[in-house]
Amino acid sequence: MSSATCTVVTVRFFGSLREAAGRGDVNLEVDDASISGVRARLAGLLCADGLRALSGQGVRVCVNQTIVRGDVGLRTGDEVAFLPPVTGG
Amino acid sequence: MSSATCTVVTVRFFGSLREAAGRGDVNLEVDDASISGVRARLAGLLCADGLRALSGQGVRVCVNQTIVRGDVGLRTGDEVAFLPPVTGG
Amino acid sequence: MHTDIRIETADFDVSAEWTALRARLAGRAGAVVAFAGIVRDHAGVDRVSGLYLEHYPGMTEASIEKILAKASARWELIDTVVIHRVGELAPREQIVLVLVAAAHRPDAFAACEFVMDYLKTDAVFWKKEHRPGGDAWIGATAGDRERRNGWAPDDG
Amino acid sequence: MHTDIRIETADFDVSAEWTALRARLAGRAGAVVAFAGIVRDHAGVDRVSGLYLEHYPGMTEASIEKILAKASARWELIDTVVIHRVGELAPREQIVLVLVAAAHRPDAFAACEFVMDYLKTDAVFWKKEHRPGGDAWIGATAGDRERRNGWAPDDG
Repeated sequence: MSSATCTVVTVRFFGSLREAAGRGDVNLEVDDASISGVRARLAGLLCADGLRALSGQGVRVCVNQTIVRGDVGLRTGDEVAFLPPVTGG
Repeated sequence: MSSATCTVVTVRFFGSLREAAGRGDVNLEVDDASISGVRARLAGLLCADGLRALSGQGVRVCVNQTIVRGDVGLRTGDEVAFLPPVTGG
Repeated sequence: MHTDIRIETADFDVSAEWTALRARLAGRAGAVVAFAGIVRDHAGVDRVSGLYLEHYPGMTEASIEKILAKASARWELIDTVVIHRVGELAPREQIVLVLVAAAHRPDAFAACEFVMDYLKTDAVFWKKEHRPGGDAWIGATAGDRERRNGWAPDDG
Repeated sequence: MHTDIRIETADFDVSAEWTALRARLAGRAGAVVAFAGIVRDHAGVDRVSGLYLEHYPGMTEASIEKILAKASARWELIDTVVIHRVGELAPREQIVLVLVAAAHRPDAFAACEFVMDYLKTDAVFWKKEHRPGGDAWIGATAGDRERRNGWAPDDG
């Protein structure tokens, strides 16, 4: 893939998803600049369990620290994060 | 009055009643060893306003730090206290 | 339950009390709630230049013990401290400290607020406000009584 | 309203925070409520040997800001501080501190408890318990969600 047509995003995993993904973050070049494009790219990177965990119950997806629903487009430099259910206090 | 037939009690006044009575406490010799006997004795000691205040709304009477209702008998050494409405915090 | 009730003229040190309480706690305590009451410089529209607080030694402590016993009958508490000042207090000075430690957060919050609400209506203190127009002895308000009565025995 | 939100690895000093808050208060503050959460040595029947807390820098602070904004829209608050630790925590260590100052006691109590209830369900943290049988990521419980949802917009 040529860098001219590629979008480079950072993908971050937190909590149980970080453990399931076996890493905290990864830079990805995606041809399809969208959440679904990121998921497709991750399929070649993560084990089946890790990939399944990203679609688990209560998992939310953020782009640049804002929760997004459904599929959204991405630009180079965007940060995509997968958040399992939160709890503080 | 002879000390043989007299009961000596301490009477204490708190808050607004202390100010109305013009004193915090007083030792009283009472012939009638009861709350009503104490009130009768105080009539000769306090000004009219002070006396009236002792029967004001919400005023409670204690004997030896326990609230009593109505008239009760007293013994030498007892502590009678007049408490206006309380508030802490 | 560890209980500490103190009536003092001197100011209290929340830091020291907090540290001492934490040192007493074993691993089952999950929550500490502290309330401190502070003298305000006004009451409604009136400026207040200070407070005078009076107590009845012995009876006052007993009235607070009764409040803490009620609280510990309702909630699972591990440690409670009540420090109440008396004498002359200027605006911004601390009046009262209530510290409650419990295994669980809801118990600690409820008990601390319960103790404060009961202190307002049931603790044996008398309070005089110094105002520009003169001094005024103040009692528990209707609102205070409403809050206290809101703790019906069966709503906790 | 003064607001301070900090996510820290190091332990916090309740004494220092309390003292700093009091120094900021003017004469209209009548009530300070503090809540500290402490790591317990058990969760239900399970022994817990520690916690690991993780956050998302930026997003976590924003999630707490949103909670404090909700609280200050509901109650008249003067000063709020939230300090939340992350990283490895042993039993008896402090996790979280919420400080609320207000003119009146009911506001301070309600807001502090509200903030804690929302931190449990809405703040962006992840929590792993170390247990003898292995580690477990834990989420907000049904009870936590119930408490949070109990703060319906119209019941305050």
